[in-house]
Amino acid sequence: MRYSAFSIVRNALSGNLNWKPQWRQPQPKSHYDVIIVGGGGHGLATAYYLAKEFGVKNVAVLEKGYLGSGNVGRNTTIVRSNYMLPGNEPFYEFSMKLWEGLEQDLNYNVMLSQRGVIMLYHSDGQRDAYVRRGNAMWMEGVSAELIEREQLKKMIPFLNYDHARYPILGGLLQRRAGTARHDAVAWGYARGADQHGVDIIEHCEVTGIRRENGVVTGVETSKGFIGCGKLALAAAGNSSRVGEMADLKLPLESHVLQAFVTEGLKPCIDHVIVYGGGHFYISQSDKGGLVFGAEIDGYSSYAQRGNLATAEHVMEEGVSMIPGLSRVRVLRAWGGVMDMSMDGSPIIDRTSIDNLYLNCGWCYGGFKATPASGYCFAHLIARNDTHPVARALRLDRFARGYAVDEAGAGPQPNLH
Amino acid sequence: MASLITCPHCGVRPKEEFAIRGDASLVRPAPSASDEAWHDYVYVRANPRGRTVEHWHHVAGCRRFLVVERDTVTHEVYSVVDGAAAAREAQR
Amino acid sequence: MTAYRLSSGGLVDRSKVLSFTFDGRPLRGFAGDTLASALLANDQLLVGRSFKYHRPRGIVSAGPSEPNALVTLGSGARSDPNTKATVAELYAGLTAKSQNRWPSLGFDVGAVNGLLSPFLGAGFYYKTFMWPKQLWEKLYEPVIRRAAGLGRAVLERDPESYEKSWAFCDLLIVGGGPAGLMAALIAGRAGLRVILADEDFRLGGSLLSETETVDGSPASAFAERVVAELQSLDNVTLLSRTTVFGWYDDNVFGAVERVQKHVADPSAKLPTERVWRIAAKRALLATGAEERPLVFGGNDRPGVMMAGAVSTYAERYGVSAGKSVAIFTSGSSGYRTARGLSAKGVTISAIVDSRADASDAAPDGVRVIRSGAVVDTKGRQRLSGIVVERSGFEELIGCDALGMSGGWSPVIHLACQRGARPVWSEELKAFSAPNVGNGLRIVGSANGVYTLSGCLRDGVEKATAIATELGFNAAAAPVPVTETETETEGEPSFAALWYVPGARSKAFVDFQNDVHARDLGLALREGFGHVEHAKRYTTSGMATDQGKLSNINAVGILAGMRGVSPAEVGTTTFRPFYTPVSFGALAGTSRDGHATPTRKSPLHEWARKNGATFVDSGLWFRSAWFPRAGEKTWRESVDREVLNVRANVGLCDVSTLGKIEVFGADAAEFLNRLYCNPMLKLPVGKARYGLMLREDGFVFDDGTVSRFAEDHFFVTTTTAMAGAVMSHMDYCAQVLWPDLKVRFCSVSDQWAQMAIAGPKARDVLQQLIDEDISEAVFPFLAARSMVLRGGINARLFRISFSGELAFELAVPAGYGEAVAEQIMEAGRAHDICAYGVEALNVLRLEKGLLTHAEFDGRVTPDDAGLGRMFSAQKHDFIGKHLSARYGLTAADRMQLVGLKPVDKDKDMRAGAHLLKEGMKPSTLNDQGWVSSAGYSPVLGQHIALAFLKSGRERYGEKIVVWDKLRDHEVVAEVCDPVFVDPENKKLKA
Amino acid sequence: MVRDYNNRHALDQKLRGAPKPAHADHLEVGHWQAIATVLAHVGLDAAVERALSSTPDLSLRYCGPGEWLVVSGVDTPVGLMRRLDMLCGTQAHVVDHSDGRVLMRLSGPSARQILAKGIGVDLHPAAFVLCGSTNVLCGHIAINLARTGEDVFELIVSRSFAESLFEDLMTMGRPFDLSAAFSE
Repeated sequence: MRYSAFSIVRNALSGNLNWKPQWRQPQPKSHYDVIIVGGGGHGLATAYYLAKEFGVKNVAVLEKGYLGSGNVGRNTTIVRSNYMLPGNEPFYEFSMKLWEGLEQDLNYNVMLSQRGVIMLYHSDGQRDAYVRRGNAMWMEGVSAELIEREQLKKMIPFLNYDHARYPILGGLLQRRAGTARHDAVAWGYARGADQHGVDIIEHCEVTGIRRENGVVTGVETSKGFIGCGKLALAAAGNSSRVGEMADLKLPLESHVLQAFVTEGLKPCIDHVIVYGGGHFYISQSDKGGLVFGAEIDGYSSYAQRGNLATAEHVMEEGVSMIPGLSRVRVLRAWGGVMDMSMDGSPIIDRTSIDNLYLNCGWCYGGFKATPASGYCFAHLIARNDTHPVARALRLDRFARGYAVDEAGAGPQPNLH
Repeated sequence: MASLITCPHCGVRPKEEFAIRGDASLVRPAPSASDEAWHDYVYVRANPRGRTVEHWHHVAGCRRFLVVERDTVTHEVYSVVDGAAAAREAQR
Repeated sequence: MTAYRLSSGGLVDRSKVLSFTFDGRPLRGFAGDTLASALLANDQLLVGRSFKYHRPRGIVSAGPSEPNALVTLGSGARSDPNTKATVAELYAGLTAKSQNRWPSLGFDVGAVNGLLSPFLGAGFYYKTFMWPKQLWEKLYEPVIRRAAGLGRAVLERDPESYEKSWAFCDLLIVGGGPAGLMAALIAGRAGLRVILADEDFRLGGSLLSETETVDGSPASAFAERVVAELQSLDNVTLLSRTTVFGWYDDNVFGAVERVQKHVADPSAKLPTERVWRIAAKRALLATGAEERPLVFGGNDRPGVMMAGAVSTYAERYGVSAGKSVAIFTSGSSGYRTARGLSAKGVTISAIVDSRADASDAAPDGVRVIRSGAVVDTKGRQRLSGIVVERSGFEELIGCDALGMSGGWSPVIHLACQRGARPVWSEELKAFSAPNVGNGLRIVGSANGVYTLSGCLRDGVEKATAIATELGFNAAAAPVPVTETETETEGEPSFAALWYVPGARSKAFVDFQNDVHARDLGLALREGFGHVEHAKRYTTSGMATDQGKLSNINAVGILAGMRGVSPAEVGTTTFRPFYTPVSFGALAGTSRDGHATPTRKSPLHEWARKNGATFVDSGLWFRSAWFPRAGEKTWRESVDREVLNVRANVGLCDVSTLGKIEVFGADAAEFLNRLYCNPMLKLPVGKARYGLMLREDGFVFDDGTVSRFAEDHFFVTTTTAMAGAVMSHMDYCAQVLWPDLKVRFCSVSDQWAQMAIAGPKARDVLQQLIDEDISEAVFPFLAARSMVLRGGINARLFRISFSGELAFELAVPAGYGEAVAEQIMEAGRAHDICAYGVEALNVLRLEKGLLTHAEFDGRVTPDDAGLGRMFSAQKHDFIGKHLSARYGLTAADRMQLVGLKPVDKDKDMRAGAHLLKEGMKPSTLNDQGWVSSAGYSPVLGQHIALAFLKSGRERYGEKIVVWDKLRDHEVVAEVCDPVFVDPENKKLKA
Repeated sequence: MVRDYNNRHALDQKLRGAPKPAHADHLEVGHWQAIATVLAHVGLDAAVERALSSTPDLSLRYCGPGEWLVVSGVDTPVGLMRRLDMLCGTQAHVVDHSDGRVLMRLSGPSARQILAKGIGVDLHPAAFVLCGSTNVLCGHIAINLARTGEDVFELIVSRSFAESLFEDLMTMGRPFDLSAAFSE
């Protein structure tokens, strides 16, 4: 069923009783050309592009929980392409362009809201680093603006200009960046993939990877064995566990990142604002809640919940940046399990096993990457060839000495 | 664990007194070890779901690296021992 | 008038009248009222508008689960939007405003959404607003966005203060109702350190609205007696107005105390809120149970309330919700409300009981309609009657309030915040708490014990068990006696009724977010039948009340539609915060200038007296430059300082560098493994530049290493990395090489350190020192302890970060200021000047010396032109092995170069990228980037350090310095990064 | 040119001026004291501790395994170094910290309540005993805390953080009218 204003009116007149499920609930077939492990944003996007762009339609997505139950449903919904390193920027800009056409492509309103992401700087050194980044963006043809203090005051008057511990001197703005409605991204890709014939199988946990003669032949699941020609892993947060089933040793640690939402408020924060005196970032959703977060809790964890010390620290940074947040009440905190990689950048690659493909290591940046990750992963699976914008994101980059270390923090995952 | 750690030298302490370094099961290879051994040491992590050992540095306390044995799902802490003692044992 | 204050009764102080306003209307209440009870007493039934359809809404509950009665308290910078009137304690002068309405609460234009509701079903926005594409940004989204939210945040600076505190106890009791109070009493008497926290301003919980007597006195008087005894115990801390919002690992609880939210004239000494972090050996969850609303047509009309809330307003606040109150119940609780009201002379128009047969006693003369259902309500902005259906017949019953009761759910939120899922209990027809171990136990009605006597008993028993477990001696205590109720008879029974069939109008599940039963049907139809999907698709349970009232009904309805048990549907995840907590409370005092600590150099006062402008450098303040009269820009000052250092001499505070003493027989070996350059053979009395790598081969930090004795070294780090280097050394010494005999400690704070640089540095310094410090005796890289004239112990180093003849002098921190003053005096004849980090930066830039602007974590020693320091001969050091990887040694790596603009008048700025002349900008064509740039007053032009692909082979090449971000493009010549005195003649003078 | 050099206290700016009367809860800042760090040679922790604790007018503050701060109210910095060298110079490394550390003494009936606002350690006398000492975090600042009386605590902080800690303590003590002064 195609969605439109007319379909809404037509259905309303018939009591909204004729809407159909947005995706089917099929029983698994005995064999698929491609099985994707992980029914989150990346897995679903991969399935969608495989079917739509690369003509691979005999595809199943296996999800151990409900669809979208991983990080696609628990993030701060930020979409941006303001990276510095040449290994990253083309990839994220490719993603940004896909975002910009996603609603029409999917016939699903993911509520992309290009309200601009601004990253504040508080010292000359930080400004220089942002200038370097802004120019790297321009090199890739991505527009960026350096907003100086006086202009910033007019744009965002409620920042802590007068009493901040670290003076707010300006910011680097990407106007095309913004937010999207996270759940809708999962649902839209699911519906799109489903319409192209992809089987999305929820509550189907992969418990083993069967190999014969060094080649993957299928997966053991809670719903029995399912054969496949190619197996693609997109289970961020649990990549190490799924990889272990095929004896893959991965450069990952799982960490918990907390995010928060306040009570609903009338519109008051227009941009996505990122604090340079810490890691705090905040935006306001279309429902009115202020959505924010900061750094990971710091220890490796598979629990989707965070600790109070980190939460308090997040609030300290928030009030330091915007004093007027002080009386705003925080409604809910949640935790997502991140694949923190050793250089802070993701991995999209083949593996040492011929028909096993890997998509992992998204750190906290997975949501914005969803379209490009799906597209590039589908490209790799279908053609056995790395997409040009994902060339720097190979698994062997650590052994070869080509880490893509945006933070310059070195091989300690919790520093990225 | 996420809230309190019992430091063998200082007693029960809040999380914010510590900096977490990561996997404590790794042993630094000999200088002559293979490229692969070095790669695995620096870049590969077992990342277990369940019981793990992790280095917590008591930066605001005794400044000792502690080996915290804990569960990555329940966050239960099983033991906390001094890192140097553990390292000597591992090297043996 | 419908709702009104009863002529007597209640726990309000009728002698203390409090004036307040609602939407500007002056009203009066009593001390002991909540805003909600006072509004009801003033017959203000309509208090807000719902989120989506802007429907008129009234007070539903008498506590923190309130979905409707949200108001903005206060004004200006003291506004608190979305405050629940049901928990807001009334005080004199309180001002409340209704929300989400325009132009007024009575007439709200947004209510037109209600007419469009067939088109605005769950998730409608995902299906439309996509064409034409441009209109989403320009029209659709702005409209949706304008409709967002309820209250308005002013985002002004908060004039009030907040704080945090730790607390430790043997037993934390969450909730001061019958079970909690009894538990506190038993544990307190046994000598446990007890903390009792309750969100109400008055301890007692349900005892405060109880009609039963306890030990012969009214329940509220009993509560008062217990509280008085608890107050007399030193080992018991009572925290009223304190909500425990989260349960964290290791039995740590977060709680927020509203210290002064209820005070008309707050004291400046006290915080407005305080967050407690409570580490408890044991905890008891005594949070009670929540009554469930019934989902029937028109159930959101003002005047429809929870039956228990109707009781509470009558018993505790002396307010009747109406003149003629009807009850709709699926169990015995509704009868209890009816009996209580009736005893106070309130007319009960009917009891509608969904059950066919029940033995509950109705008050005399009250009509009971069994197997009945309310299917619609009448009235506009307040209830005037209900439509009751029974066996196919409809009847209109007049009433001005309706108490609804759909049974009870234990409040188990906290017990489920750490991953354990609630367990469906067929017996309780509710989700009950999972077993989460001994740390947190559930007591009273939170434990499914619904009688007063049962709760008292449960409190006594659990506290006794905990006391025994912890080794205390709990004296056997009798359970207080209740008058009429016995444990079995008083047990409320109810039928689970998730949805009342036959609704004639919208039957709301989530009041605040306007989710009605049909939305859940639509969600299921579209494949969103999983409880998490249904929540996310319909937004049920996502409002400010987090579905405290609605979630259970949503689960029940989904279960009914799917034909499964609620156990199979399960709940959504319980997460902090139990009720919303302000940013301010969680941030405490760490805000503004106190967001992080500040560090001050021992020379701070000296710099200040010399007119320094300070700049942040991590936690430190550093002197940036020292403006003199007549200098209009910072550049003028910095140029002067630089030229003066090159021509004469200057003094710069470098105390912020990290300083570490390293001792031990293996100290040399330790440092040799730590740095990539050799340290073993550093002679005593000498300093050496040291470069530290990370294990992945990239530069970590640099600094100097000086040897004072065979087994005693002194190491400096950069200011930025001082902490990280110290931690790295701890790691290496303890974890990597635990058998090395080495000990070290930071002495960063012990020494004031100053650089004295310039051709006349020695002449100045020699005046303070008896020992000969001539080139012959104290050459470049000499490092020794010595005593200043006047007896000050000092350390002197012949090191330079400027390329000039330079010393670094360290003295005990307290003497720093005096010594600096002395040097300035001694240097006056030599035209000494103070210089700051800006001049320091230009001086090092001219010499091609590096800072963390260059060492950005992705640079190898060779990239930085320091390849000679990488000692491949050494057996082992941190970073050696992985430095050999292809990517770290490839010929096309970016290498440090200098840049000079071809047109000498042009400037260059850090952050610019590099392009070959004539090449189009693209990521592929990117040749590098400028790490540092500035004006060299010595050369009279701008210079820069940059990283350029294969840069060292490209000296002489012209390159475009491309700063598109600032629309700035300059052609520069690539050159050696040392711009001044490349032969180091001045350094060794 | 021979000089008498003044030693400036880190809190000179904060506490200079006429002393105000001490309230019930009072923060007293030691104007001068000698403080040294003692680092026992590997394996000699116990021997060094024995040597140090046998000396009556030295106060020993535990920092970590084999590491203590030694406080003396009677020695000059140089004198303390000399004394410690004699006492345990062959078994430990001794580092002068007299200028690098600031000592503050918080006393009064609310001392525990004040400290609980910054310190995540149970300060109940049964848990943090008299004469106990340890490194802890106070707010965002690492300090050494010692209990020298039922309601008396001594805080030793790095010099550069002293102003910040002082301001924090005064804020924490505001509800109790905490006063502050240099000791006599």
